[in-house]
Amino acid sequence: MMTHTAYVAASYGTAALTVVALILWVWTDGRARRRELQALEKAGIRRRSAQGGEAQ
Amino acid sequence: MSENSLSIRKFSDLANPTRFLGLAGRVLPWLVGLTVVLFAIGLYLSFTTEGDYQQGETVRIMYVHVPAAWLSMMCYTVMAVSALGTLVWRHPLADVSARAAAPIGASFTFLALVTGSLWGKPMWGTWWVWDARLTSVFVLFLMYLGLIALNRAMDDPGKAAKVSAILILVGFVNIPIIKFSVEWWNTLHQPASVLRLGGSAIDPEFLWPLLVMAVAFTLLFFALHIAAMRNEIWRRRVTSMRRQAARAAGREA
Amino acid sequence: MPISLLVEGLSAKRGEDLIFHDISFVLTAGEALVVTGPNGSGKSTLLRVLAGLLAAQSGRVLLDGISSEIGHPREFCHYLGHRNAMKRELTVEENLSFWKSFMGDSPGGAGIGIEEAAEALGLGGISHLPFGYLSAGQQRRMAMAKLLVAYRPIWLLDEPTAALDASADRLFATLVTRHLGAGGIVVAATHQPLGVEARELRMTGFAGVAGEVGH
Amino acid sequence: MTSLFLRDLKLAMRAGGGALIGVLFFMTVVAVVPFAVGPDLNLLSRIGPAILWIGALLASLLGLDRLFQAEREDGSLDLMLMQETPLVLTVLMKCLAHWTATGLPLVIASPLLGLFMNMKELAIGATMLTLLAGTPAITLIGAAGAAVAVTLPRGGLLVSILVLPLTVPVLIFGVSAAYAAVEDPAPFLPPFLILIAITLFFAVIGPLSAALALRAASD
Repeated sequence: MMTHTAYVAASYGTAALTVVALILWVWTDGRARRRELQALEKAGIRRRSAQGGEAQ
Repeated sequence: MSENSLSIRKFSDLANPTRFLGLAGRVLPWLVGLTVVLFAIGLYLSFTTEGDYQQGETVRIMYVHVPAAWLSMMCYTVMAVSALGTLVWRHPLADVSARAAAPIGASFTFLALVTGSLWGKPMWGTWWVWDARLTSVFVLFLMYLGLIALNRAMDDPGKAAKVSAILILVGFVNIPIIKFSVEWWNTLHQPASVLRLGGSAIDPEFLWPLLVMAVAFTLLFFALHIAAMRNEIWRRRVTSMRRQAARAAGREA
Repeated sequence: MPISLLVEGLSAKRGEDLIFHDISFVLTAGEALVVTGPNGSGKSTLLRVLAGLLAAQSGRVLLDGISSEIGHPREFCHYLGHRNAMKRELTVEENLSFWKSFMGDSPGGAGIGIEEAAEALGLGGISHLPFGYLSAGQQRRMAMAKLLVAYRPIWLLDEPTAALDASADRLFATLVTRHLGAGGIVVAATHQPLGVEARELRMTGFAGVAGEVGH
Repeated sequence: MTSLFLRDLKLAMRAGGGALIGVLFFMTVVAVVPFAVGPDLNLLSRIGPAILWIGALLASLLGLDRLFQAEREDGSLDLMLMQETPLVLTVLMKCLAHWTATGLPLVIASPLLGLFMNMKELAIGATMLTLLAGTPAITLIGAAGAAVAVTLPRGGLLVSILVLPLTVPVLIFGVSAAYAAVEDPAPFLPPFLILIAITLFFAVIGPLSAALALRAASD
């Protein structure tokens, strides 16, 4: 039964690893995109639809 | 009738990406909080309940394996519905949803395969058998990866949307056929597998942690999916703003 | 010591056809040569022979006034062909910095920074964009920025201004003038006037007939 | 030179790059085999190393035709031909980048597929090791084929046809080393060392002949 615990630990470990990797990916991706948007806005580029939305 | 039109209006309300971003910003913290709480409860339950007298400790693998396997299929269903949304209703977010779901679905399918094989080794003495169920999950995994590769291969999201929607639907129609033929293929060569866990009805002892973990994983999927959709919308905005910047630079010069 | 480009009795074949025959000229530092002539007269072929991309049938290309030992004159040349030699998937900045470090500088000069080069072609501030996002004219101008980021004394330009509008044309002419002023050599094949004081080599397009050097 | 390596890696990773496709092809090819030969685990574990090697061989030929063709189409090849840095080095660098983007993932994915083929742990390790030593040889000798076919509009299939016969020695010694690790009487080291020698040999003649072919094809 000792080795069985190892299998359990391994499967929970991979599960945790996969989920954490997934969360990290989504999170860093989101942060990078937000930063790009901010950089573009700082450069004075606005989306045309956003300009239209504000005019309403 | 009026109820119907109301629901249609809500549906098209969601179609506005800006509104979706606002909604996502409000919903996500709650979703994340709920997911964390459920995972805490689920993990507590799955480690405190007793092991099965036949399978011993390894039964605990079930609490991650079954939800992951369930999500691998649900995610594909979500993608298929999104593909319908792209092709039939031309819903602008449908394609975003399908695109964002593919990597998440692939991850959960991978998780289901790995935990399944970690469960199989002590139970059956081998990491992998070409059993009907396992094989179809593996085929599903390959389909996810193919869709991701297809999405990556095309840089114009508008064009990629329709093509990958078609592929998703073809895959969805094909899944039952694959499953059926794989089952038929395997039983042809090898007596029906005895390696199914469904032999005995699930004891409530195991049912509770399993249910909680399943709900927790499902919520995790939705949280990730919404966040990934948000990223995808941002990514498209960045792209369109960059193109605009290139045009603007041309005008100035 | 100022460098000079010596071309002696150059002739080239494409397949079995003799494209041009016995072309000779000498360009010293600060001189430009404009190669003109109808389509198919061998302008591009001449440039590719000069760039060492095509083997000459006879004759030779020499560099004079270079102190260091060199393998082939092409190592001192920039070649701007019809194609831009830039990757659509990479940003302009990634493209240019790759060529800058891959090509390096010829002795006797140094390339300028990437943003500076983009600025010089009137496209400052958009080098973070993927190259594929730019319009054809912008892409052409960014390809020209390659000429600036890595120093080469000799520029071989094949239809450099084909996709450019009038203002970009003038911009490019000033760059060429500046390069000549710094002791460089330019050979350009073109239909349009380059806007630069230059000698002219008219290719007749008649297989076997030599071009004449005018002024 | 490192800038060329990094640029090619970036290109492979970016949208439309071929980094993912190779592994995917590898997995699909290997996964299809059991459907053809049947789910007999003993049989699968016996033919496993060979199947992995064939899958890896086919997958590393994939996308090889674009190695120089993409450079030629946008004019980059002209500039590479003109530089002071020897063309052989440039070709070698491109091969290394190509292998890192497409060959290395195959090596990393191979243990997973080994499990699917019901291979023993030792067999999996040996196959992975031989793949690590042998797949660079495929890329390196493939570069010569890619350079020969660079001017052809539909060179893709032709490259595979040209290169496959040349990779026969790699396949022979790769597979025999992998089997030697499992089956007792045969020693593992001799075929493995020959495999490494072949890779080193190809690392010389591959880029050399590719550079010659590129110069000759330039027009």
